[in-house]
Amino acid sequence: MAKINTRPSVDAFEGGDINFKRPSQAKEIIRRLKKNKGAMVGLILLILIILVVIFADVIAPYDAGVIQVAENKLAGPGTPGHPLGCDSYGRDVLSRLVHGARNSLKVAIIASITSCLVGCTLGSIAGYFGGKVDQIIMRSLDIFMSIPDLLFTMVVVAALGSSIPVLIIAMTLAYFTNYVRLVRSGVLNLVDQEYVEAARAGGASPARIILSHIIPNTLGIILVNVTLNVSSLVIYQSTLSFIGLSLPAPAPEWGSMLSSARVDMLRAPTLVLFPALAIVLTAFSVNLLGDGLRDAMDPRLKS
Amino acid sequence: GCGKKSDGGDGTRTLVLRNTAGLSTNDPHATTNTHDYTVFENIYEGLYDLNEATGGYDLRLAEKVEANDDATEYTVTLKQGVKFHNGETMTADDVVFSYAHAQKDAHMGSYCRPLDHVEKVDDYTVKIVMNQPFSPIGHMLHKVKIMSKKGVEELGNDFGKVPNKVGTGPYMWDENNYNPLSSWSAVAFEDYYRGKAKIEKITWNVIADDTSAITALQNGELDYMVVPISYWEDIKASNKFNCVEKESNEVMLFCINVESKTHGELLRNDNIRLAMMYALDRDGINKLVCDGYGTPTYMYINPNYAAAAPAADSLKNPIPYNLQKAKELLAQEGYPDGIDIGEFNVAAGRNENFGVAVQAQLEAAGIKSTLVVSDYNVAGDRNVAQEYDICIAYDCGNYDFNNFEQQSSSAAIGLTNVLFNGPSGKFNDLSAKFDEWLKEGSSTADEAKRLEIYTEMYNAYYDTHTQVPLINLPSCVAYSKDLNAIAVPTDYRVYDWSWNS
Amino acid sequence: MAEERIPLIETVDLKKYFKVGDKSYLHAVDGINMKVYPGETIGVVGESGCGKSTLGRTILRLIEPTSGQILYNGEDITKLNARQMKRMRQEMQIIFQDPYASLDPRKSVIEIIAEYMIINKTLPTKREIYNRAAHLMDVVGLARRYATAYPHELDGGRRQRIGIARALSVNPKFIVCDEPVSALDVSIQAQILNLLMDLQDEMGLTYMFVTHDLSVVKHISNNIVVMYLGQCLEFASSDELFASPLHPYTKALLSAIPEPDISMRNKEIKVIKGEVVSPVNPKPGCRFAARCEYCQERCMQEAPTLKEVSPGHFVACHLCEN
Amino acid sequence: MSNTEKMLEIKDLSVIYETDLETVYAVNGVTLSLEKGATLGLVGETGAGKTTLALTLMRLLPERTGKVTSGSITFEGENVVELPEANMRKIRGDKIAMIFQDPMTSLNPVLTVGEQIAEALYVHNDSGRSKEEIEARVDETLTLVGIPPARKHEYPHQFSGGMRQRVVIAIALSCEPDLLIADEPTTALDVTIQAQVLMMIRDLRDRLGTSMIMITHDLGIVAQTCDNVAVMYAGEIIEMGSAEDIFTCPIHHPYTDGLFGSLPNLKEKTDRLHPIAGLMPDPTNLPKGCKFAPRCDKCMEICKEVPPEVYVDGTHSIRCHLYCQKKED
Amino acid sequence: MYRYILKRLLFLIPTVLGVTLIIFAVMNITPGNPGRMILGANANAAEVEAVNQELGFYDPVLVRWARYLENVFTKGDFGQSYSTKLDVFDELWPRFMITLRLAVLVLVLSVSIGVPLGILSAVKQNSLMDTIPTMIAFFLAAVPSFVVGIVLMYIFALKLNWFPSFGLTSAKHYVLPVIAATICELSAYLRFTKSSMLESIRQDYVRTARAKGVAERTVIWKHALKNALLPVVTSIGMRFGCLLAGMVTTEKLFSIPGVGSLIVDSISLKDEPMIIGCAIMVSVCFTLLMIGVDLIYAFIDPRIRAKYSKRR
Ligand SMILES: Nc1ncnc2c1ncn2[C@@H]1O[C@H](COP(=O)(O)OP(=O)(O)OP(=O)(O)O)[C@@H](O)[C@H]1O
Ligand SMILES: Nc1ncnc2c1ncn2[C@@H]1O[C@H](COP(=O)(O)OP(=O)(O)OP(=O)(O)O)[C@@H](O)[C@H]1O
Ligand SMILES: [Mg+2]
Ligand SMILES: [Mg+2]
Repeated sequence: MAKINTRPSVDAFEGGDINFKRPSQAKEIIRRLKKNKGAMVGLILLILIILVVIFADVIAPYDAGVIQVAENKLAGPGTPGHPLGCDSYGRDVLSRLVHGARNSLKVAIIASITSCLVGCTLGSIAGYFGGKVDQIIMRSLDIFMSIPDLLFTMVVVAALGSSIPVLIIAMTLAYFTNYVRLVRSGVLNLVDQEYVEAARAGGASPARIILSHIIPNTLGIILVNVTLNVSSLVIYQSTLSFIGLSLPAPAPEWGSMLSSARVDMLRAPTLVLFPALAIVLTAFSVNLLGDGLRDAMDPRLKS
Repeated sequence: GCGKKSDGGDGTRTLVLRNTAGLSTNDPHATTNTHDYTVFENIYEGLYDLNEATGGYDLRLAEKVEANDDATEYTVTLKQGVKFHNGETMTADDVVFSYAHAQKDAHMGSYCRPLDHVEKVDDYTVKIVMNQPFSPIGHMLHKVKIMSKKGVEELGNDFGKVPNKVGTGPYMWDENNYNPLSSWSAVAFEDYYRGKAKIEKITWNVIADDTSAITALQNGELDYMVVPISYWEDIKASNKFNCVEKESNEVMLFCINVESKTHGELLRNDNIRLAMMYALDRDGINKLVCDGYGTPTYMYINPNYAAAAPAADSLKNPIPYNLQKAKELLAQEGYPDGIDIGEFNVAAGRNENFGVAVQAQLEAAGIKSTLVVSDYNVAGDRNVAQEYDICIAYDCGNYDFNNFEQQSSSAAIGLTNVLFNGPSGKFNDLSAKFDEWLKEGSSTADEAKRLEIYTEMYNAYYDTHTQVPLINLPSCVAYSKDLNAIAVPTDYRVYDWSWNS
Repeated sequence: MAEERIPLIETVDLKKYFKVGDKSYLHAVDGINMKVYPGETIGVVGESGCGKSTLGRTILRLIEPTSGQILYNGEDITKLNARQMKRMRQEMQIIFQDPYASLDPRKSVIEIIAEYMIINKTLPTKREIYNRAAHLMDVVGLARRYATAYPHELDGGRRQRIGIARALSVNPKFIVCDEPVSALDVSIQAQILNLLMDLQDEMGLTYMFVTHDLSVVKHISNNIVVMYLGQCLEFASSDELFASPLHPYTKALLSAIPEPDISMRNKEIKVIKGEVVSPVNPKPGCRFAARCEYCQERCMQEAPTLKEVSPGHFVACHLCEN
Repeated sequence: MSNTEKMLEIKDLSVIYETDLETVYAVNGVTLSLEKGATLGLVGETGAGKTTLALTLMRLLPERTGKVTSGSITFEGENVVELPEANMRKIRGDKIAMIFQDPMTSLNPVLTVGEQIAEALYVHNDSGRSKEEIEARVDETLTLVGIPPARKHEYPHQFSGGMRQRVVIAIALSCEPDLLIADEPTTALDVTIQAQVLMMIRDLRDRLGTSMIMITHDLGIVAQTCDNVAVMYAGEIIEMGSAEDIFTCPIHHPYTDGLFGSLPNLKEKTDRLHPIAGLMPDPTNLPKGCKFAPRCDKCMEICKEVPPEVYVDGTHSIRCHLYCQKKED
Repeated sequence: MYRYILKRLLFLIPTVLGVTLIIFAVMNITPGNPGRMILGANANAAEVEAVNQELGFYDPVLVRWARYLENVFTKGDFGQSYSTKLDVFDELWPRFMITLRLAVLVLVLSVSIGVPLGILSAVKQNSLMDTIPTMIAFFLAAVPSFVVGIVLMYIFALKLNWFPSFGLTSAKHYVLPVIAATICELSAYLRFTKSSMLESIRQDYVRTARAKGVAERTVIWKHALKNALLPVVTSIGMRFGCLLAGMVTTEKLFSIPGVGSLIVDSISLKDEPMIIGCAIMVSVCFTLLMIGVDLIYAFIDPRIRAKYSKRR
């Protein structure tokens, strides 16, 4: 129903000068988000994690790759100078966790964004132009989708060797299909909307329609998906590590820390615990935030 | 399903063993995988048998082996009264057939390369004709298994895929439980010519993952297991098992590629290689990777395992760990701030662990490198193709220095796989000399002479600082207290084992 | 009726078929001939799905016609290329039915109103464009404090005013109003109708007013087209049509309106039996035949054409021909 | 109209919607009554609270947000507001039935039409009818609303809008309810179909003697079908009376006047309409005096401060200071 | 309908073409060395080279692709594994059956627990019955499945010795791997069902049902659920397809010889025929599953049934 919010008066532009300041619609979403306890917990955790990533060099007591001393092998948590202990190479676990956050999140976030970009581009092309273009894109996508994500990623990593760019490419290839479908159906919905027709009635070009009407209106759901994808990619990456396809040995990365600590599980359970916690905590908080975002964008879900 | 569970003492208890992977075939000539051979050694037999516990070979299906003067023809008298599992009696025909069969298959064929052919002399005598004198012939006689000609031919194309009865070993495949992917059994062969085995039945379960294997061992689901070092303390402490730890014949090697396309110039600098030698702290590596159970070594073959190998003190200039000296050498060559020597190629798994440790030690001296980890086979191929700057190589199964000849053509890095006669010509002369030494060594029947040649070769080789031994890996075996086993790292012979009564 | 006046818009045998399935065509608009004179309003009435919106959109070439001509001031706009069409779009505009769906929810009011001007570079600077947008808000009676509000914060009536302001922003001569008031409450509807009529008086606009509400169409139109299944059944001036409807469908339509007058309570309602039949591959003959109580043999075979039965009053019915 | 027994009495009913963000005052102190066999027309603008009132009668308000804050609803001697859910379920569909506004969404797409009609019969099968009898009743109901019974095995998507609305009506009528609430039953339909459906509802009501509440915003429909009319504005009934009172009596609430002024007249040519200025007040923040005061052209000082009393003249009642004051004078 | 199924089945052909081409293309970036794999580590370079030549390994990708397809479509021959030299299909099939059995168990369990829990938390939204399962599901969704497996193994196999830690030889053996894989699947179903159910509960027809006096239970199970199931069915199809290749970690951890571990092994060995065989197998399965999902769709939803039967 009509709910009239009074905006800061713009009557000022009577005289000719327009103070064209656009109040963000995001405000409303943020307001709803703030009411969601889970999402706020997720957000705070995430901010903390991101701070850790940014200030990794300051926080981490040691350089991640270098062996401290053989004597420190498997030092337990609480050892002086090594609050979380050392791993089987005598490396400081805290430092590796903190540096590992960088690799883990970098890959997850970038892959999430690139898959979104690739998917959105293809999806909006397919949706807006329809016809043959749509057919070709969607049929190839069907084929793409029939190869399970994990299998595809493994083949790509095996073929190109494991490195951060390759992981990003592989994960992008595994995840972009979701976006194509998502964006395409969004676009198909929107193309029939009267406001798109209105824009055409005003003489707008297809590019303008896609960029200024369609993309902004699918942005919400895309954003939610990008967020949630970050968490699945963190987990996905750890799965790859587990089967030996993630970053090569000395590079700190949560998944590979976890899987390499597994052989020491009986002697030093905390070695498994900490990276596992890091993964779970990150994925958990991203999920909380993503879910909260979705609720905030679709208030119907709440009542 | 599984065999019956223990009631101890009466010998009907099934022995449960771990295999790290499924059987890829049961044709003993169609594979060289260790995990297949471990099983086969209990089912098939060759003319010789390897004695892993003491080193050297025992006669098995051969009664007597005599070489001619130039060691190109061996006359083998066969044991009589040996029965195949299918009831047939072993004769010279079967031996001729088996060698021909082995030669045909590329896997076993590589062990038989100097072999020309085997011919029947009479029913119980064959003549092995070689193309050249070949000192490691013992290994060939051990590796090539004798199979029933009739049995193999009857199975036709199915041979290798279904349980067969073509072996002579103390155990035969159990037709009731044969799932090569997950679990299979063998039962004692009643008519075994050395007498029926004391343990009635063996079941192998495929447990790829170490943690689940340890769990199974702890739960009594396994009777015998080679324990990964990281679990060793726990297993020992549990007091539930007989624990045997000893040196194995597996050695870890560190290699430098002087013919590297990218960093060759740097690596051809003798002082830089020497600096790397000084940077290697074998004790530290041992502690980090082997929990101190390994043995730091400069020997290419563990003398304790090999029947004929240079003694441990035969190396003239072993280079000890000296970080200071390493740094000095670098500075002397104009790199006081360190250098980058490129890619450090390692295979995933254990080699990778060594890689991590070595990389860090080199880095401590200012020598930076980038680890490139790939699958075992891929890494092997890269090594063969010389696509690396430095690498970790792994060598096992050398029971005789004689095997060098074989290793030289193997994909796993052996002595000569470090390219010598490359375009840079750095060690071309030595390389040529090497071939001579090897040829001479392998065709010399006189063992003392051979040892002398090898010792010389070995010192010359070490002094190039292109491939150096680091650690002799430990072998830790735990087995049930009910079991009388002879603990060996790989090729156990269950025939010699028994249950405690 | 049409002496020497030139119609602003004229459609000649305009057709729009949608392809549905492999061989089927949906005859949404099927041969409409229509003239709209400057400053007048033509009302288009008909049941849901009879092709009213499609007609409006086809005239603006928002949908490409299947065949036929659309003449704007005598110029056939179906032949124009994209650039010429962009210019033409400033002459012809549209106001949509659904004030919720026709406004981009991510754009503020003033951005929506200014969009056409930005696209067409109607004015040289952004500031002038926004000033004119603000002025248009005054014109349609939207308080300026809503300039930076978002459509979802406003009620239907205000939103419809935004749509009107947007249409006006390029100074069109001709506006298609596609049921602009049917989603609104009566009191708001009346406000908007008043506004539209005032604007017409002031600016000399020409409307094509699409609706299914007969009382509204009578109130606002000079001439009325009664559409049924893509075809025009009757065309007459508004007064004439309401005073003496000829086509059985028009008659039934008029009698079906519930009037807010209890004295009419027991009046005879001519309920048309059945429902609108599918416009996909229609059968030959009169489109209304299946529901017509006077249907004859001939109606089933031969499609009646639109004939002038009295001056300015056209009917497509075999019964009315003599 | 012969029987003046009251079947439904609503007293001082108030309903709010409470969400995390705001409280909507949807119905504010409504008092109403309905005689047996009579039809009450409930008119008002969007958001006036018509649907809320109907849902309250059915006790179908959204569980967590919708709350009855005061008042009572007496239906056949029982207070619906306090009735246990189980008893309420017996009344729903059997004694009180409802026709919903949107025929497109109010039918379950995955059940056949026949199943959906039969469901209510099975639920309220007190007389122990057999399966065959129920099916027969379904056929009967379908015939009643003019759909060939053979089509009962079809799914809603196979029906047109008008037919779907008939199905919705058939569902409501299947148990022969005492009270039928029709919430804008024809808004989604075309004029010709609307006429068909309205005729049908009228016929059925007369034939079955059902009492009815007809919710609509179309005064035409009210005029054609209702005995009594209540005009709702911002959750209040601002004017109520018999159809004659509303359509012929000269005095009205200014809002009702405004409604009539907004309608284009079919008979005479009017140049301008005379609508009410402005909009309905924000239901989360209602004015404290008369709720219509901000839009009223006859607004007095008192209107802004004091909620008006009800002026009663026979069956006609108006909630407006204009008339209350006159009466006092 | 039959025409439609046939059409979808025919689409299997381009699918197989596309899948193989993609895999060939990717594998071609850094090809392995089949000769070496076939002959083993001890063969010499010349022999290896000869085998590679014979296999046509140095031909361009497209040539190799065409040859492969020719063999597949004319002879039904999917090639021989480089590493085991067995027919790809012979080696694949038993492993596929193992994975399939496991996957079906996981599916049945996770659907039969996850979906009802999802419904419950949608129906009891915002109560404890909702918050607790939702929060647990949320948490579990953040845990990699192999971590769950490790924890289960540690507790139930190592510490408590209730269940064996490897293999699939008896019913007991299934317990841990199935639970480990189920836990992660389950939380996905829970979340998905919940949101789908919430959507469907809001619909007008649910209100219509309530207005008929239908008991709440019937409203949920008969009216809301059937509609809510549609998207859930799709996700079941999709997830099951992915499960076939996606139980790698569980299979590795519990030493189960399934397709997942076969894929990993073949990939690390660059056993091209095997990888492609697996890919084809899984993709065909996936496509068949999606056809199945569409059929179930048509079964549940008459609107879609109508669409298919009309499309002639
Ligand atoms: N893009 C399209 N593709 C296929 N069919 C269409 C399309 N647009 C409209 N139609 C069909 O064309 C016919 C006419 O539609 P149109 O929207 O013009 O009707 P209308 O008279 O405006 O109806 P309403 O009163 O419901 O707005 C309808 O049957 C409709 O289903
Ligand atoms: N579930 C809900 N939660 C919050 N507010 C609601 C809810 N349902 C209705 N409202 C609000 O309650 C008020 C009355 O709504 P109601 O639906 O009863 O109006 P109505 O008179 O039926 O309108 P219409 O003619 O549009 O159907 C409106 O302001 C509406 O926004
Ligand atoms: Mg329309
Ligand atoms: Mg309503």
